[in-house]
Amino acid sequence: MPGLIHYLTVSALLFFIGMAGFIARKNIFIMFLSVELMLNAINLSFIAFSRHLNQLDGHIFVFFVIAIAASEAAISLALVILLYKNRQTLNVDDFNEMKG
Amino acid sequence: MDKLMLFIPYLPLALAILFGISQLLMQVFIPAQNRRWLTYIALLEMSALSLVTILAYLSRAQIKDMPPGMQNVALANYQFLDGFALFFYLLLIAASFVTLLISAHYLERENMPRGEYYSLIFFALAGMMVLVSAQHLMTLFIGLEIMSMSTYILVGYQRENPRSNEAAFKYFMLGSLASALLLYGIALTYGVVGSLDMSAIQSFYQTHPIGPLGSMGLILILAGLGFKVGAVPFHTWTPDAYQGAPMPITGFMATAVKAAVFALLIKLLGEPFVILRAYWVELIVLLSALTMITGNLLALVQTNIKRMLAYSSIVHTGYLLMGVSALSIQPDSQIRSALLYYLFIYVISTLGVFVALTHLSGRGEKIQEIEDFSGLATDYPFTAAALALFMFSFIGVPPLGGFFAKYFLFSEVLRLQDPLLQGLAIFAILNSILSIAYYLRLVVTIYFKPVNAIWKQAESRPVSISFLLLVTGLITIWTGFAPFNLLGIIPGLTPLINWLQAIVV
Amino acid sequence: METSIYFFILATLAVVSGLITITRSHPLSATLSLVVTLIAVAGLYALLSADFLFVIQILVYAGAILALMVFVIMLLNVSPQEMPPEPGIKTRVALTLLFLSPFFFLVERAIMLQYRSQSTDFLPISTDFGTIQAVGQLLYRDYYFSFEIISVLLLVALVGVVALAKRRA
Amino acid sequence: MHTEHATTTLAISLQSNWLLSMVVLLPFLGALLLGLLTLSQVKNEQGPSEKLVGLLGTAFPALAAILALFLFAQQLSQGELVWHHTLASWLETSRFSIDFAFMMDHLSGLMAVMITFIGTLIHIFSIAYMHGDRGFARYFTYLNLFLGSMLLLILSDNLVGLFMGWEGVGVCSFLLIGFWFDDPAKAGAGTKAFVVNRIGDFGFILGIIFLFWNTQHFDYTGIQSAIQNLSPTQINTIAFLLLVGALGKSAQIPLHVWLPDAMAGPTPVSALIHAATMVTAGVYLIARMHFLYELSPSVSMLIVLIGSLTAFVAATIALVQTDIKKVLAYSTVSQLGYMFMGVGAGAYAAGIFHVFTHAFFKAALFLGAGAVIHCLHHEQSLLKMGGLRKKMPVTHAVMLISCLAIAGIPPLAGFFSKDEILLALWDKGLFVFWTLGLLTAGLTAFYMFRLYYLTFAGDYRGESEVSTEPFLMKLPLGLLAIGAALAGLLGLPGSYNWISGWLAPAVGAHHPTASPTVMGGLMLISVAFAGVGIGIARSRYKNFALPYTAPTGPLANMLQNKYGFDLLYENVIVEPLRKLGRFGWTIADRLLIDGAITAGTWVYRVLGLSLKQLQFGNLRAYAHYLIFGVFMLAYLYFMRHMPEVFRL
Amino acid sequence: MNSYLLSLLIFLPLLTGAVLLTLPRRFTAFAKGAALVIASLEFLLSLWLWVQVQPQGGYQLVQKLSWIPFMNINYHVGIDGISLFLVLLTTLFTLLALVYAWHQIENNGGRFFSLVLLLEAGMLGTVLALDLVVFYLFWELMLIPMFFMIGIWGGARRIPTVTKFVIYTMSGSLVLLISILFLGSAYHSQTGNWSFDLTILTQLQLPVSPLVDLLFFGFALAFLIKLPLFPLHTWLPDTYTEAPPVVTFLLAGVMAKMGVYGLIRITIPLFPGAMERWSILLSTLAIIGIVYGAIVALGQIELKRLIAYSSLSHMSLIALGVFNWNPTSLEGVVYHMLNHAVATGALFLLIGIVEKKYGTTQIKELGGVAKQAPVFAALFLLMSFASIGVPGLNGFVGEFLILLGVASSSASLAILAALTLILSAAYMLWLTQRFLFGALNVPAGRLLSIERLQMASLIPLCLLAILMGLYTRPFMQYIGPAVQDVISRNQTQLQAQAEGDHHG
Repeated sequence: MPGLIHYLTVSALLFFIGMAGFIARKNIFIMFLSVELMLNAINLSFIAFSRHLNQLDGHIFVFFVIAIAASEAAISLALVILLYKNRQTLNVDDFNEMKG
Repeated sequence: MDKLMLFIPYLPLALAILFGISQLLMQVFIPAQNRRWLTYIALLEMSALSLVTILAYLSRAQIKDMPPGMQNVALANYQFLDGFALFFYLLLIAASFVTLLISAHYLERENMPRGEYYSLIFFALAGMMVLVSAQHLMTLFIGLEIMSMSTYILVGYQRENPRSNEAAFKYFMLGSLASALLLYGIALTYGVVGSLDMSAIQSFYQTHPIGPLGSMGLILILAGLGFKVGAVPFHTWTPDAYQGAPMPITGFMATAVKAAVFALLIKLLGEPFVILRAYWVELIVLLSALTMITGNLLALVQTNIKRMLAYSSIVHTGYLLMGVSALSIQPDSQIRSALLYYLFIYVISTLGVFVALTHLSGRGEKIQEIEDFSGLATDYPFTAAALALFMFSFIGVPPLGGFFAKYFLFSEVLRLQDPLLQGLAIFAILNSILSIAYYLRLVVTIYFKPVNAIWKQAESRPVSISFLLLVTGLITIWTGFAPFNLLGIIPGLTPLINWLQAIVV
Repeated sequence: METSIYFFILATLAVVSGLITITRSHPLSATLSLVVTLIAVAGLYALLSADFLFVIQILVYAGAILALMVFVIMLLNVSPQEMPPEPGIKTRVALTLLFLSPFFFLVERAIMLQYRSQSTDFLPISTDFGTIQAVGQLLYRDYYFSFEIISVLLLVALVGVVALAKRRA
Repeated sequence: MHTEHATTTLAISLQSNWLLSMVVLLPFLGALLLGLLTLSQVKNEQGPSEKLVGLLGTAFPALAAILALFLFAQQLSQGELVWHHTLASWLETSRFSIDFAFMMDHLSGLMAVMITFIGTLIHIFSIAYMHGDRGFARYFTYLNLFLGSMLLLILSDNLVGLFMGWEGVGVCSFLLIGFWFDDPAKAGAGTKAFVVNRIGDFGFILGIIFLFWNTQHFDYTGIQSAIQNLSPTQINTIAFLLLVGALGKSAQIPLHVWLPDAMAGPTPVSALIHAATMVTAGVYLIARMHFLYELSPSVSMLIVLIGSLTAFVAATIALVQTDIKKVLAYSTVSQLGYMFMGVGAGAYAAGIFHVFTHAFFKAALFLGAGAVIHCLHHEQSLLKMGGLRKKMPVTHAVMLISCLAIAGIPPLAGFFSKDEILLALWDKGLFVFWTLGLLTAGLTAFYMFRLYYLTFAGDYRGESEVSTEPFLMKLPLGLLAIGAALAGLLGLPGSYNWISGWLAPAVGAHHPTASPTVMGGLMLISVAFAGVGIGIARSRYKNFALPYTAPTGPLANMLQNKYGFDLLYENVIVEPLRKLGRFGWTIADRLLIDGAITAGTWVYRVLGLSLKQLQFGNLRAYAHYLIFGVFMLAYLYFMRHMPEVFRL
Repeated sequence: MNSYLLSLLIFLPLLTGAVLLTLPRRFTAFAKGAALVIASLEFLLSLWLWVQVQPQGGYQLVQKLSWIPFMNINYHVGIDGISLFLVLLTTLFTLLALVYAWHQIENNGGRFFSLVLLLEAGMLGTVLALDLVVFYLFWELMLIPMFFMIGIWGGARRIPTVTKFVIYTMSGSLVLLISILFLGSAYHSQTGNWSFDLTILTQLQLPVSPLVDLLFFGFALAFLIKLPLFPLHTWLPDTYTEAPPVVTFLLAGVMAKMGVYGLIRITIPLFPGAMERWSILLSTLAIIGIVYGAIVALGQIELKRLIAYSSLSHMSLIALGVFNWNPTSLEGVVYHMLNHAVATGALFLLIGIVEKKYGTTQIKELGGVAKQAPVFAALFLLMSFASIGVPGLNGFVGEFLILLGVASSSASLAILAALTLILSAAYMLWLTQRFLFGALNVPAGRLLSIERLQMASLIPLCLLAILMGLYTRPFMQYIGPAVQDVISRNQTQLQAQAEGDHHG
């Protein structure tokens, strides 16, 4: 029987895959997707804990996190449109006008 | 009637949201040539908000009189009863008010739309209120997100300005990453404790040791919040976002946002996690030390005033973190009031600086290099004096507020007689010595260097700017001469509150 | 036993498609493989008796949010030439994963140690665990406040999108 | 009988002891008045009227002289009388207090009379000498100030007062040497004099300070009563430190270098300050502190050694000088050496006696030289003089008497006092030094008569017209010549020695043990030496004619170079110090201290700049930092609190 | 028993200065006049204070008001025989500075005058404060007007100079601040209460530990920088050279004394034990300062820099007196502070005239000034003599007492310190030789003359130099008992500490 540890491990794996995507990729879009991946990993943890603790609060949290993820997605998409319109690029490395 | 009373603690928050929506609606319904009214209404609303906040605070006695069951309902997940919250509410409202006022000037100059801007400030304020008052980590996280989202958008509000885009983008992306880390920390904490209620966490850790998973949760939460306050090494977004954001928003981030997150940090480490002090104190000390020194080193080599102020705000974060590291269970500890006092002075002085800069930077914020401010004092004596005053306050020259802010903070930190904190305090003082260099450089540039030609075509100073400079300046001086104890309540307001109470009851 | 197999399949699916997500050069294929991950995770939710969230995950997340993303990608219509040149994506991702592995290891060890002395097998639960009814009850009783303010967050997102992307007069 | 005597003394001192303070104050008052006068007329090209200034400037010293004489006369008639007056409190601290208090015993009485008397004469002389100078009033201000300081030095009843006078005369000396300050060399001579004196004062003040901490007293009586309790080391140290002071003021080797240069001042100043009074202060100090030196034979020996060396060395240098004042200057140094030999040998009275006689004949010599210079319109070179006997008969007579006196020809003043000193050396068995003294006496006779013949004999070798000396010059010259001739009679050898008896209460009695035969023999020898010296001078310079060929050879070179003292000091001490000051600070301040600070700020900047490189604007980099930061935090945390996480 | 006299003295210039500062430029004449009136009032007030204060030990005219109750910080001021003369010095010098600056400062004089008043308030507060926080407050208040005065009215290299000056001084101040807090927290841990009152903290028993020694240096650093002690002195020559002469006059005359005062009033009473342990090191540094300053002064080719280094030498002598800490040396120190102020201050004022009239202060471009300006030369010479300690002038009294005091604790130190006699004479007289004497050599067409107002500011100093050299009683009768009192309290504490250690 898979127990809490297994779920948490999967969750951690997904989290770090998301993190890796975030820092390894130059494509803004894929960075957004990586954040979504991380949030999902966290959700999995919440639900696993919820099952482990036998209380539903975790589910509520996941519910909230999905809402937060949705609004983040909205903003991020708006930003992508804005950036692409202004700069015609999706390469994160191109955004380095300000530094120091 | 009684049931209505239940609503009272939420009143400021509800109104903030309502006012935000009202601005949105008015944006639609008020014709373009009358949009100036939006500003007046927004200011009026902000003033009303502060009044309501005070009134709500005053009626706390009634809530306390209610039967326990109802009280629980009234206070679930949310606490707005103590002076701590009142202080932050008023401080945040004040910061928002100032931001609004200078934004009005700024938006007009830069020819930017008002409606969404004002409503986003209100929403950000609402988020901060949640942040300050939340009793539940999830609520808190939502508040944090509301605040952050609003700020991201405000940073990128100058859509045509590539810097503004870039700033918003960087801030947002890193913010999402940090939010994810923070949320992971919250999740782990939930798994260990079984609840995200702060009192539950507190009582859990009073009886249980912190396990490895709980530790990881704590670390991730600290890192997430460290990002929001701009602690090194999570500070990297700060200078870029500060530089790219519209000037009033830079001020808003440096003051309100920072204060709100510190409120949260003080609350988290002071209440639910205070029992784990031995575990987190070293981390905070490390962050604090790193933050101070890095901020200082980088502030020195800046030529752009916004970036310099960004790093300066990082340095102040370091000092504040030092204060946070002294949070303890000692009953007579006044570290909270010292922290609050420091935040208060810092916010007021910083606001003053940004008021002046908003005015001086000129159309399109063309004037951003420190050297551009050469000889400002000759033609703008008042603004120059105010800027010098704030710089001296940052350095900690008495009798300005900044001095006593440092004084109380350091004295409380030292009082614990903890060698680690003593060492940190010494390190902090050495850092403030380093910081003299760049604060002084601005004053020297303003006063002693030959006059820059741009100041000759002097633009008249709006009344609002003069008023705000005067007020912030006077507060900075006043707090130096008559520093007050902020524990529990703002004692400076005590007589006023007593009087109001007499009227209300 | 059955659960174990499902778990194994779903977990593998989630991780693999997650890896695929972050190694695709075109956002569209990445998004599609993310959908796979999300569905796999939804499956894991189901294994954990989170019925309501299983539905939400598929409907809202995999359905709505990602559909929106695909929509935006199509809208921008970025040609592959305009994509950032990223030679050797896989190598870089692999190296990054290697770079992150100590951190992962730390988290993993923390999890292991935390549950070293206690059983992590799931205990039986009541039948209504995770149902819409149970979740809804809790949501409106204990978390009504959070539920209220999350609407503000969505409103902010809405305003934000307007402020950032709307055409200005 | 004794009680009665004491009562009368007391009565008299109660009545008129304030006059003692007046002696000191009068010249100061004069200086103040003249000073204000000078300042008030500073805009006036002519300055204040010479008559008024001359009158005022001379009146105060004269009055002081009369008062001093009056008090001294009382002493003469009263025997044991010691005048004492406390003028005012100067410094009261929690541990001690120091007063402006004056004491006139036999020693200081004699000195005071001599100083005021000679001082007045020189004032008179100066009226004529300084006639027409722009700084006439300023000159008299300084001169009065000097006299006041000198009297303060002599009459103070404590060492601090003495020191104040001591430094005061130093300042006046500085001002007067550099009186004609337009000439950089003259201004430089003043500086040199003061600084070299300060080296002496350095020792002196330390001596005073150590003496105070060991005896708790500044006043002579107090010190004398407590001196017995000191250890020999303490005594020797203090005696040595005070000696350093005396060496500076009295221009003894190695601090003698300033005096020849001091001749840059007006000649009457050289007469008064650098011959008759100030430079003898060192001798006075040692005589005053005789009770200390009596306890310190080794330092006393040192004094004799230094004195005899100085006497001999200076006399040899004087042999080759061609400037009339330089000859006299080296002669002064040499004579001061004699005085040191005397006090070093324990013959304090003899030392003071020589001070006394020397004051007369040397003042007469200097004033005579001054008259010559004046009449030759500031020509000082001996080579351009000659044949003045007829043109300046009075000066010639005075100079002749004085030269004979200094050469030690009986019965003139110098003979007796010098003889006393030589006798004391003989008496002590210091034959080496006695020989040196004797040689010096011969040399003195030689160079003095060289001067005499070059000035007065032969034909006039100068170009300018020779004017005659005015009356105001002749008067003091005459009076001093009388002194030079007769002052020696106060100290006839053997039991007729009045001055020795007179000074005994103040400096202790010293009775030579040598038999009259020996004394007679010694006198004969010294007169013979003097005679030989005069004879050689006469043979060589009686009919001197140009051109003058300077003596050559290593010895002469050494003498021309004054044994290289000046060169040595200049090259080994002064220049290196200046160079050090000039460049040392750039190394210490700029390079080391500021350099360290600058390096610090540089490190600070470089660190900042390198951190700035890390902040290069790239989002992914920022994300890396963030994650790495979290990881490090976690790592440190677990290492510290839960290391078991790392154990597999 | 509260007396408002001292507060009046402090706050009168503070408030008027602040108000005058805000006046627009067209009120310049009014501001200058008002400042002068206030400064005169202050001086009269301080003269009255001289009458009021009794010649005895302990603080008088004390005022104590609660200021920040929860930290137990009180507004606590008082005066004794030591601070009395620093008050007099401050008020007199402020007045003289304003008189002197009347025509000297041409650009924006109103601001300058108000800043001088603020500076006066800062200095008076520093001298009179008996609470460490109040002290610190005024200590820093001194710096700000100074900063602006040098920065705005200073010479060509004023910006780097003023930056150096402020960073030096503020570094010391901040270290002082943390030390005050450390001490306060030590007191808190011993008693459970806060206190920053000097009179209370001096009774605190501190153990013998490296930490306490560190704290001692923390308390000393700010003062040693202000003093300055070698090797913390490098700000001094630059600042003295670049600042306008009247500011240098205040800086060298009064502000430098605050460092000495801080040591006497605060550092040593708080840490008598540590002072004893470290006096050798500090004395050595002072000796180096004496000799080094003098030798470097000898090599200077610029007037102000020369006097600046001479000031270093003199201040080091004063510091030596402090470090040797006995009644005689301390009396000498207090007296010599006044002497040094008078002499060095007057010299800087005189050099200010040179700078203004000749437009140069390079020694090689000047010479034979006495020929052209005899009165100037007389004053310069008088002050030079005062500065090198010629008896009959004030400098001697202090130097003598300090040497005397130092000798009572260490003969070798006294011998080294007495070198100042020789060296000071050397550099000062060599200066006069080159500058005043010799052939006339001044910039063509320039004439040196002292204006009436400048003369008015110089005359009192000259009179003081002579008066203080001859008639010491009006000063000494106050200084003596105060010094006795300070020393005896120190002694008591040392004994208590020794007993404490014995028992421990």
